[in-house]
Parts: sequence; structure tokens; C-alpha cells
Amino acid sequence: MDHAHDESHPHVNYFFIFLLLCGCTALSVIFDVVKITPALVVFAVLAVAVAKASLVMTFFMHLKYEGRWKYVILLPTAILGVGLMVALSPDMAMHYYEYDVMQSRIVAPRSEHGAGHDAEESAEHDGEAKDAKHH
Amino acid sequence: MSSVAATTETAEHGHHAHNDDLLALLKAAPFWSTDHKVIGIQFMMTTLLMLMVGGALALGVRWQLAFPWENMPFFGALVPATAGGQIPPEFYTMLFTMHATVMIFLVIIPILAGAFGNFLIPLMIGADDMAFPMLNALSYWFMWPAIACFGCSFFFGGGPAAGWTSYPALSALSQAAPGSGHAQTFWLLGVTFVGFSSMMGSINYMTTIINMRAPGLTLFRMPLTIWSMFITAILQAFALPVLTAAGFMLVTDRILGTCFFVPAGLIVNNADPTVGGGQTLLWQHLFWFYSHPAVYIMLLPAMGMVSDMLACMCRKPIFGYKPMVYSMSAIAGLGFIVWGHHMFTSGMNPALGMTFMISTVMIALPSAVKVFNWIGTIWGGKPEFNVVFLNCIAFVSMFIVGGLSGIFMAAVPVDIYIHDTYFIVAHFHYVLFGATLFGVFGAIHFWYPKMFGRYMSEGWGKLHFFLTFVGFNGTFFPMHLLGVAGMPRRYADPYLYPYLEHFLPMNQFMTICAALMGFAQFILIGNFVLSWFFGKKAGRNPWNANGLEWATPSPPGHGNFDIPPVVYRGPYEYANPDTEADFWPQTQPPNPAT
Amino acid sequence: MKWFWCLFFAFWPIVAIVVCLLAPGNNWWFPGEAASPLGRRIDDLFYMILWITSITFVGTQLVLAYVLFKGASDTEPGTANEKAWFSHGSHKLEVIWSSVPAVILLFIAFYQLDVWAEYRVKDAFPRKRMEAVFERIHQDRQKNDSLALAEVTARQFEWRIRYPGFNADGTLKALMPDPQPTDLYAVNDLHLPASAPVMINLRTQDVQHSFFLPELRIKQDAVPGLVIPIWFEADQQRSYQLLCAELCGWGHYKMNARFVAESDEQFIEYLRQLEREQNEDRVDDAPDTDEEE
Amino acid sequence: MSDSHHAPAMHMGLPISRAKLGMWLFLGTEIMFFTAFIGTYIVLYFGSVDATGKSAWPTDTHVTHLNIAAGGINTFVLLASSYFVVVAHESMSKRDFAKARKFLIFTFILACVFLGIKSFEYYGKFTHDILPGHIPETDTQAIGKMERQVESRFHKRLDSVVPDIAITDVDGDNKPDRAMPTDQSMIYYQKAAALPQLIESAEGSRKADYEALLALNGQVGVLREQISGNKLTFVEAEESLHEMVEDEHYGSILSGLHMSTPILYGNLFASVYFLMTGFHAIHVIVGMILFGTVLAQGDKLSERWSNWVENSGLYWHFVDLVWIFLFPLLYIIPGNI
Ligand code: HEA
Ligand code: HEA
Ligand code: CUA
Ligand SMILES: [Cu+2]
Repeated sequence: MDHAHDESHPHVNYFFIFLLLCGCTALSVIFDVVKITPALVVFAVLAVAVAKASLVMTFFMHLKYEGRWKYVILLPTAILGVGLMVALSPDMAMHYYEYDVMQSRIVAPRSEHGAGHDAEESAEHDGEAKDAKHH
Repeated sequence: MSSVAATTETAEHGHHAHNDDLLALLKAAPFWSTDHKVIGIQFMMTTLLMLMVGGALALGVRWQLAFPWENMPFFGALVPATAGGQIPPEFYTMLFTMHATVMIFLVIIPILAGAFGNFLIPLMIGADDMAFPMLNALSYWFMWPAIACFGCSFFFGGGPAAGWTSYPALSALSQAAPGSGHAQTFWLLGVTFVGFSSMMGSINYMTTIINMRAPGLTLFRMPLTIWSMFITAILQAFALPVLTAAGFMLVTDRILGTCFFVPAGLIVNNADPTVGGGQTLLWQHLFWFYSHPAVYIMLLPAMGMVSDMLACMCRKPIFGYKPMVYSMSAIAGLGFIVWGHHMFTSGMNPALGMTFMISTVMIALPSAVKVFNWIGTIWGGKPEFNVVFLNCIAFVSMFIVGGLSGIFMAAVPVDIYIHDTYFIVAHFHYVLFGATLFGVFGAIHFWYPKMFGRYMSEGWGKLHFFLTFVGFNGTFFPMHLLGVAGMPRRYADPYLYPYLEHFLPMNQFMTICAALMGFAQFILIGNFVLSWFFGKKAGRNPWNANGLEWATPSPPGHGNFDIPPVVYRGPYEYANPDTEADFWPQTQPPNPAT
Repeated sequence: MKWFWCLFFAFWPIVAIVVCLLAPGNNWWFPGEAASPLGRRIDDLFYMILWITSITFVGTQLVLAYVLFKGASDTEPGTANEKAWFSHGSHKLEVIWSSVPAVILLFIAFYQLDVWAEYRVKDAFPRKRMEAVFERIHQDRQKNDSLALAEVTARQFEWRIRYPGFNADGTLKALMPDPQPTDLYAVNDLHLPASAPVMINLRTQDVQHSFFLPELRIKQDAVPGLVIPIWFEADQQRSYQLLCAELCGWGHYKMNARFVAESDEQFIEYLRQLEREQNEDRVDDAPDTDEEE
Repeated sequence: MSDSHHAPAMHMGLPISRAKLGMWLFLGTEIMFFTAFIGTYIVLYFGSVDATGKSAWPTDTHVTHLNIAAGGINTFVLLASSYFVVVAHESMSKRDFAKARKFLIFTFILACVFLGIKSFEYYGKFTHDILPGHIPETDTQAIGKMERQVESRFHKRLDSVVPDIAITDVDGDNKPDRAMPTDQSMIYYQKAAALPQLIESAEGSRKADYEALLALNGQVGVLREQISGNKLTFVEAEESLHEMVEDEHYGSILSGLHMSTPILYGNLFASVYFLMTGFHAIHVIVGMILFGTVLAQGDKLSERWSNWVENSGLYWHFVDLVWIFLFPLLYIIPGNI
């Protein structure tokens, strides 16, 4: 059924979409520069990314003009993708068990490098600090 | 009416030319062909070869378990890594790793999806070829780099020694398994190549099945084989990329110094402590996210083919066609959310453990539906007890055993005890060999006439079946007992432990049975090769079956269908009272009288 | 011939069942009765599933044999009906045979949850009973000290065990996450009090291993990078086999040790003994766990 | 499964071409592929905690040398290239092939620009040794790394300046009398030990070289002793390295060395960064090959290539999409959580 590409869909002003996308990118950079509350930045930046993605998909990838098959392909993928991350979180992101060898104790900031450091360093074994109490 | 029935008798006409056609085709392009049938047969030959290789490795494993540290006769001399025929423990590790790798990545997956998928899909949906023939050929030829990588890994690298699951840190730090050197890296590359091969195949199959069906072949008129191949392709397409990604991460961990799977502070074999910050459980999650769906990739096509064969052999419609389709889809869907059952003792979050237990036991439900429907199909049928039928029954019977042992493991508390014991080994050999391979043996006998225009020998086939069945159960049934007794898997010498000492005779018995089963495979290979030359000639539709593939000449020429097929009904109209014959091909126009 | 095959398929499940029935008598079964309360509950669950699956197994194989025999006799020459039964299935049957297993399966799943929780969920650990042990052996502990009595570190291919040492006043110290100068060390020999829940911290120094006590039905992987607490309770005062159940390299099969469950007094005496040995050797500081021999 | 005998419909399947369907399915698999990477990154991000249990992912762009500006510009570059692909495809369907070619050339150039900027970013990381496996995560490791670097410079210079004969020749006749030690560290040790003797017999610049090496040898010894005795804090180590580099005798041997700042989870960060951007870059290259094939047709570009352009376009938009998510995830968000 290899019929030629159909030109049925209405004309889209691609340049306008492009400008929108550029605007979005600028927005996310602005969010980064103007420090509003960090959590808000994350949310805003992700929202902008999703907006950009949907613009690209709907117009550049012509999804707006495709049949319902688009959902059949994209929804399961999206569910699986999000599901994978959700399922990984309890083990990888939020540990149920304690770390064995911590990456290190907190690295003291350069300026306040002081006396206590030696003691701390010597508590390490094999160049790695074992974490004392953490949950 | 019986224009097709007639062709069965008169199939000789033109058949000869087509046979030569195929031979000519093979001759003209012994290596490179984009014809799906040639590719399917290429896959078939390669995987049967690999079955022998994987089986030989298994016999090495069995030797060590039956006669620990004794010199392997004649075989030992062939393999340089053995110390004068004796299997050193690190070589034992490599043996079962390679055994599983070969069997899973080079036998089961490619024989189902590669050989049968390729050969059957276009024929059964009435297409002249796959959607992307070139991609298809590539998917076969990507097997060879994979085989080469596995070969390099085994023969030049020292051997991958982390099991087929290759858990880090054992697989990520080369010092952890000193013998494995570059082998593990090669191994991972091999898996990546197999992945590419499957990937290309699956996209091809999905496109072909979605868009190239013959007129009239609606989704719910597709044979279950096609449904199963379709669902398998979906599983592959969405699960495999995750393994490929994880594989890349593990490769870079090994050779580029990344640390996705390497936590800090590991001191392996006196080396400096590692500095990474990665997590080993991540690999297990990503690996099983693919490899659990993969076990259904290794089963579903066999389920589909067995359904078709059973209906045809019993001369009876498949019992519950739609439930069969839905249950396969359910298996696939649920298959994506049960992977954690391989990690019950891994230190996974206990809440995840509960969730995975519930989803895992629930996956038995669609399997139950399928089992009951197969039995329902035989019920009231008129079976002919030929090789195909026997293998199908073995499939059902063995799948029940393998599936039921899965229930033990799905229950987390019980799995705490039986995890990583021979109970697991028993389980997966029952589903992989007992179910899938018997299904495949049946399918080989069933579609052989279509592939080569000749029957395989019935007598030798039955002998092969008998020996394999007996040998198989003799080898693997006792493993359940070993597992309950707490014998851990992947042990080169379990008799080190007093509580396992008395299992030596049982293991020797199992090894003898394994050798018997191995011997039986020579019969299969012999039957396969010799029937090519001496088999009884077969017409277009030797089994009086309904599927579209039987409307082509045997073997089909280039382009498959000499008469463009039009489909009028589903593939299971056996014993329909509206027709005289006890079958009613999908392509046969409706009877004007009714 | 077809009768032969019918018998063949009917025969093999009988063999399977006979083998299973013979198994316990021939010592082809569990390595002794479970030696811990949790282990017994695991065994009970095992037997429950065994019953359910056995019935399913027998049932399905019987039906399979039946339909085969029926098929064989229906194809005898001269049987009345020429064609097979024309049926595309039965909705009622489908509903029955999917809902009945569904109920059974859900029962299996939910019935297991609390054993699992008790075994692995930290908040469900038998804390009270563990504390009673600390009391009996006079452990000097703060509120937040680890419940573990020992730290077991797996490495290729042995088990290293670290116990807390003694205070000057003779009380046992609590186990600290970091090695302490007073700690006591042993290799491949784990001693802990019997008849009470005891906890260890499991870690690994290199690759993944798995702590497996078959007689107690306990198994837990030692995961690189994590410290995993496990508790168990041995009924009898004797020694048990401890093995490694996760592939960890060429020596995986020989990575064994023993676990000795003993009375509280014997346990303390064992630690004293360790202390004496360590001091005799004039190893003043604790040997570094990570040092090579 | 119905046995209804309707006249069969002539067309089965979806109303889109096989190639496009195949491409979409392929994109589905690609989504899963990148999901694995991005998911890995996200969970490792949150799992990489310090002693307080908070995520300790390195966010300070001064130490990670993450170049937000470069990332931002690259976003524009890719968006623009995506735009050109769409209009190229539009021109193709309007049969204006010359125009399509022009647009595709723009796309191609923008892809090159993207890769150029990417290599610039990579280069910045290479020069600061922000590479997986190379990054010290604690002060101790940073000091250790400094020691190794100094030693390796010292050894290199030893190798190039002191001839092998100096240690194999015992009786001074310039002929080897004994075999070279097989152990590399032994060679360095013996070469260093031979320095005083060499100084006596050498002249001019050679002599100066030897003297410098001898001085450095003494200094390395002091350094080693301090480090093994845990006597050096990071700041002191940094100072002493600074002094060594400035030293008039042997400073030139060590020129350019500086302390690497320890970055907690820096190796994991580098792993993730290079893997994700690297695989994205590989996808960009594949896209360039796809467009390159069209451009290679030159004037012969025709109707036949319309599908090709459409499908490579879909692929290209996907590559763009991945970047749309990578940019905030890698560059912007880490500093804000
Ligand atoms: C074709 C391959 C295949 C198939 C189909 C299955 C099917 C199943 N598997 Fe299996 N499995 C493997 C291949 C397969 N498995 C492999 C290779 C491993 C080991 C990997 C390794 O570690 O190396 C493994 C390991 C494995 C484990 C991990 C064990 C461990 O390591 O501790 C578990 C745990 O839950 C499990 C469960 C199941 C279940 C519940 C099913 C179910 O799908 C089975 C469902 C079927 C039935 C239940 C039978 C029919 C139903 C009835 C007759 C109805 C009535 C039944 C009841 C009421 C109970 N499998
Ligand atoms: C499809 C998959 C498949 C198949 C078909 C088989 C088939 C067999 N397997 Fe395999 N096996 C696995 C998949 C499979 N296995 C997996 C995944 C593992 C887990 C590995 C791991 O832990 O990582 C495993 C592990 C495994 C073990 C456990 C090892 C251990 O844990 O220590 C054992 C032990 O008995 C075993 C035995 C056998 C035997 C005897 C056969 C027999 O059926 C084989 C029969 C023989 C043949 C079919 C070939 C006959 C050919 C010859 C005799 C030719 C000789 C040829 C020449 C001399 C050229 N297998
Ligand atoms: Cu340690 Cu296996
Ligand atoms: Cu599984």
C-alpha cells in the first residue's frame, strides 16, 4: 500500500511554530537565570520541555493529521517509559537499605579547611570513608 | 467446490519446477538473499547447528555434575581450556554461561522469530514478501557477528564467566573474574548484535502484519501463529532497547571507565577500591525488564504454532479463538510488569517484592486459559497420532509442569528458599525445552513439506520424539527434587557439602538421560537433512489445512502466491457442517449453495 | 500405535507422582525439617502450593489423557460421526476456567504477604524479642544502635565476620557501622545465640554473593554497595551449613562456612575466646577487614 | 473468526506507507532506548546521596564545566534544523526540488554546527579531565591523583632524558652489562638513582636536565612521604603543587599541572553526561548520513525521494525531541533541585 504522501492536511505556518519553539527555549533559559524558587524552576522548565515536544510532534511530525494509530503506538510506549522510571525509583532513587561505603563524607568546602579534617580523614579506611549514621 | 482439495491431488503439476526454483534460488544466492523463505531457512539451519553446539556445552556441564573433576572423554581433548580433559571450576562457569547464551540468543529466539517468523508470516497473511526484505536479510546476517563475538568470547577471550544474566560487579570489573578478560566485553557485544538482529526483525514483522495482509484477512481472521508473532514482535520492540541500552552501559563500564553499575569502595582481587557511585541493582532491573518479556518471546510463537497445529491435527476449530488472542495479549502486557520476580532475594525494596508477586501469580491466569483451550481443542477432535500431534501434546503437558513450578517461585517466601537452586533450573528447562522446543519440533515436521516440498520421515520422527521425551523428563524432572533439597545452581561441585553428597547417583542418572536426549537430536538432524533428498513428496496442502500458506505451491516460488489470495473466513473452519470436506481453506470462495 | 501414545502420555504423570512420593523416604527432599519458625512457615506455604499445583497437575493431565483416549477411540474405523465436533468454544467455560484459577491465584498471592513482610520489612522485624537477647547477653547499647549482633562480609570466596568487642566492665559493646579497634573477627565461622531472633548486617567487599542457610530456609543476596540486615532464628543448638547462592566467580561453589547456633553463655564465651586469641597474637589493632592475607 | 461471507475488503491495514509505519515503530523502540538512559540518569540522580541523605549530584558548573550557553545554543540549532527539514519536505511535496535541496543543505550545515559546538563542549571537559574514571571524589583521592600525575611527569622525563645504558652499564664502558629490570617501577628507581653519577659526567643543558630531575626526585620523595603519612590537607597539597610547578629548576617538567577539584559523584556525572550526549550525537551523525544520501542525488532529486525525506525528517525530529529533554535535564534542572 505504498501510496504517495497525501497532501490533504491544511497548510501550517511552520515558521510560526519554529518561533514558538525558540520562544520556549528562551523561556527555559530565563527561568534558569531568574532564580525563582528552585522547585518552580524544575516544574516550569519541564513544562516548557513538554510543550516544545508536543509542538514538534503535532506539527513537525504531522501527528495532528494522523489517524488513531498514533495513540496505539505512542501511548503504550509512554506508559512503559514512565512505568520503568517509576518502578526503578524505590530501589535506585530511594534506598531501602543503607549504603555500604559512602561516596565520601561531605567534602569540606575549600575555604573552611581546618583542623578537624585530619581526624576525619584518618577515620577512612582504604581511602574511603564509611558512613557512620545515615538513613 | 474443492478446487483446493483437487490441487492437493494434482499438486505434482508445477511442483517440480518450484522445487528447482528454490534450489536455484539457494544456489544463485547461497549467502545473500532477501527472499523471506530463504532467510527463514537460513535461520533454521543456523539455529539447528547452534542447538547442537549449545547441547554439547550442556553435556559438558552434565559431565562435571555426574563425574566431578574426572577427565572428560574425547571431548576434553577438543577444548583447550580444560586441564587435560578435566574441567576446572572457572571453565565450568564459562560452560554454563555459553550454554545458556547459545541456547537462548542463538537457538530459541532466532528459531522462533527468525526461522518460523520469517518463513510463515508472509505466507500466512498472503503477502509476497516482508515489508522490508533488505532489512530482513540484514537481520539474518547480524546473527553472524553475534556468533563471532560469542565465539571470540569463548575461544580467545577466556570465556565469559558471569552467567547469562551477567550481574555486575562480577561482569563489570575484569579483575573479578580473571579468566574472563575481554570475553565479557565480546559477550556483551554479541548480545548487542543479536539485539540489532531481533530489532530489525521485529519492526519488519509488525509492519508486515499490520499493512500487508491479503484482502479479507481482518485481524480476527489471522491465524494464532500470526497473532503470536505479532505480539512477540511488540514485546521485542519495546523491551529489547532497554537491554541494548543497559548493555552499552555495561560495556562502557568495562572499557571506558564509566561507573553505572559499580558502587564505590569495592575491593576486587586486591585491586584498588573502586571510586564509582553506581548501583548494581540497576543492571538487574534493566536486564530483567528485557529478559522477563524475553521468556515470553521464547514461548508465545510456540504457543501460536501449537494452536494452529492442534486445530489441524484434531480436524476441529480452535477452542476459544478470541480468548486465545486476548490471553496472549495479556501475557505480553503482564509480562512487562513482573520482571522483579527474578530479584526477590536481591535486596529489592520489599514493597516492590509484594507488587511483583501479585502480578507474577496473575500471569498464570492467561496461561491457564490457553492450556484449557488447547485441551478443549483436542476434546471431541479426530486426532491422527502423528509426530506433529505428539509433539504438540508434549508441549501442552510439559508447559503445565513448567508453569506450575513457576507458581512456587512466584510466591516470594517460597522463592527465598528455592531461588538459585535447581528448582529454578528445572522450571526453565521445562518451559524452554519442554514447551518451546517440543513445539518447535512439531512445527518443523508440520511446515517442512511447505519448506522443501517433501515430508519428513514419520517413523524416525516418532523415534526422535520418544527418546527426547523420555530423556528430557529423566534429565530435568529430578531437578525439582534437587532444588527442594537445596542444591544451589551454578555449582561446579555440589558434593563438597555433606547434605548433597547422596545426590551423586541421581545426577549420574540425569546425565545419562541427557546424553540419550543429545543422541536423539542426531536423529532429528538426520531426518531433517535426509528428508530433503529422500522424503516423500508433498503437495500444496499435505495436511488438508486451512491456512493461506497451504494455497501456495510447495515449496513456494519467488513471490509466494501463484494465485493472489483473497480471504473469506478464519483459519479454523475444520469440520464445518456447511462443507463436505472436513476443512475449509481461508481462500476458498463461499459456497453458493448456503 | 495410537493407544500406545495415549498410554504413554497417561503414564508419565503417574511416574512423576510416584517419584515425588518416593522422594522424602529416599532423602530426596528438604534437608531436614526447617530449623526455624520462619522456615516452618515457608515450608507450610510450600506444601500449600504443592497441594494446589498437584491437584492442578493431576487434574489437567487426567483431562488431557481423557481427551486423548476419546480422540483415539473416536478415530477408530467405523465410528458413527465422521467429522469432529464443530465448536468454536464456549463462553461459559471460558468464564469458569478463568475465574476459578483467578481466585486461587489471588489467594496464593495474598496469603504469602505477611510472611514476606515479617522476613524483609524492617519495621516488622521482631524487635522486642531481639532486644530480649541483648538484655540476656548484657549488651551495652544506645537507643539507636544497630540491632545486628555481627557484620558478615562476603568476599571472593569466603565469609568474614566482625563482632563487637567488650567494654572494660565486661559488657558487650554494640556493633558499630565502622570497624572499631576492639572488634573481634572470624572467618567462615558464624556464631550466634540460638532460639531467639538474631540479626546480622550483610555486606560484600567485591561482587554479589548470597547468604544461604538451607536448613533455616534463609537466603539473601549481599549486594555491592549496600548493607542489608537479615534476621533468623535457629531452633536447635548445633551447626548449620552456610553457602553462597549467587554466582560470584570461579570459586562460587566452594564458598562455604558454618553457622553455629549456641546458648547465650556459649556465645559470649566464644567471643571471649576470640578476644583472647586476638590478643595473644598481639594483634593490638583490629586487622583491617580489607587487608589481604 | 466469524464465518460471515461478506465480500472481503480490498485494503487491509493502516492508510500510511510501510516505510512510514516502519519508521514510527522504530521511533517507538528509540523512545524506549532513550528512556533507559534518561531513567537511569534520573534514578541515579536521586540515589546519589551524601551523608545527610540528600542528593549530592554535582551541580556546580564551575567544577563540572557544564556549558549551559553551549547547550542552549545547540537547542536553537537543532530546532532550526528541524524547521528546515519540515519545509524541505513541504517543498518536496510541492515538487520544488531545488528549494528542498537548499533547505536540506541548511539542515545538514546546522547538524554540523551542532556537532561542532558539542565537540567544543567535550573539549572543555577533556582539558579539565572531567572524564569517567578520572575524577577524584574526595580530597584524599584528589591528592592521590596529584601525586600520580607528578610521578608520571617525572617518569616520562626520566625516560626521555636518562638513557637505558645508564642503568645497564656497570663498568662505565658504555656497553650494557646487565639486563634491564623487567619491573617498570624498578627501572624508574634505578634511573633516578643513577642521576648523581650522570650529573658528574654531563655538561651544558644535559647537566641542567639531570639536576632538575634530581631536585624533582627529592621533592617527589618528600611529597610521597607526606601523603602516605596523611599529613597533607587539600589546600596544602595544592600549595605545594603550585610551588613545584613554579620552581625554577624543575617547574617546566610539571608545567600545566593543577589540582583537580574533587567532585562527589563526579564520575557518575561524567558517565551519564557522556553516554547520553554521546548516543545523541551518534543519532545526529546517522541523521546526517540520511540527509547526505539525499543531497548526494544532486539535481536528480525527484518525487521518488519524497518518502525518504519525510521519514528521515521524522527521525530528525525525534533526535530533536531527545535534545529538548536532555537540555533541561542535564543542564538546567540539576542546579535547581
Ligand atoms: C519460556 C520461558 C518461560 C516461561 C513461559 C516462564 C513462565 C513463568 N515463570 Fe519463569 N523463568 C524462565 C523462563 C520462563 N518462565 C527462566 C529462563 C528463568 C530463569 C532465569 C535465570 O535465573 O537464569 C525463570 C525464572 C522464573 C522465576 C525466578 C525464580 C528465581 O530465580 O528465584 C520466577 C519467579 O516468579 C518465574 C515464574 C514464572 C511464572 C509464574 C510463569 C508463568 O508464566 C507460568 C504460567 C503457567 C502455568 C501456571 C501453567 C498452566 C496453568 C494452569 C494449568 C492453570 C491453573 C494453575 C493454577 C491454579 C496454579 N520464573
Ligand atoms: C532454550 C534453552 C535451553 C535448552 C534447550 C537447554 C538444554 C539443556 N540444558 Fe540448559 N540452561 C539454559 C537454557 C537451556 N538449556 C539456561 C538459560 C541455563 C542457565 C545458565 C546460567 O545459570 O547462567 C541453563 C543451565 C543448565 C544447567 C545448570 C548449570 C548450573 O547451574 O550449574 C544444566 C545442568 O544440568 C543444564 C543442562 C541442560 C541439558 C542437559 C540440556 C539438554 O536439553 C541438551 C540436549 C542436547 C542437545 C539438544 C544437543 C545434542 C548434541 C550433541 C550431543 C552434539 C555433540 C556435538 C558435537 C560433538 C559437535 N542447563
Ligand atoms: Cu560467593 Cu557465590
Ligand atoms: Cu521471569
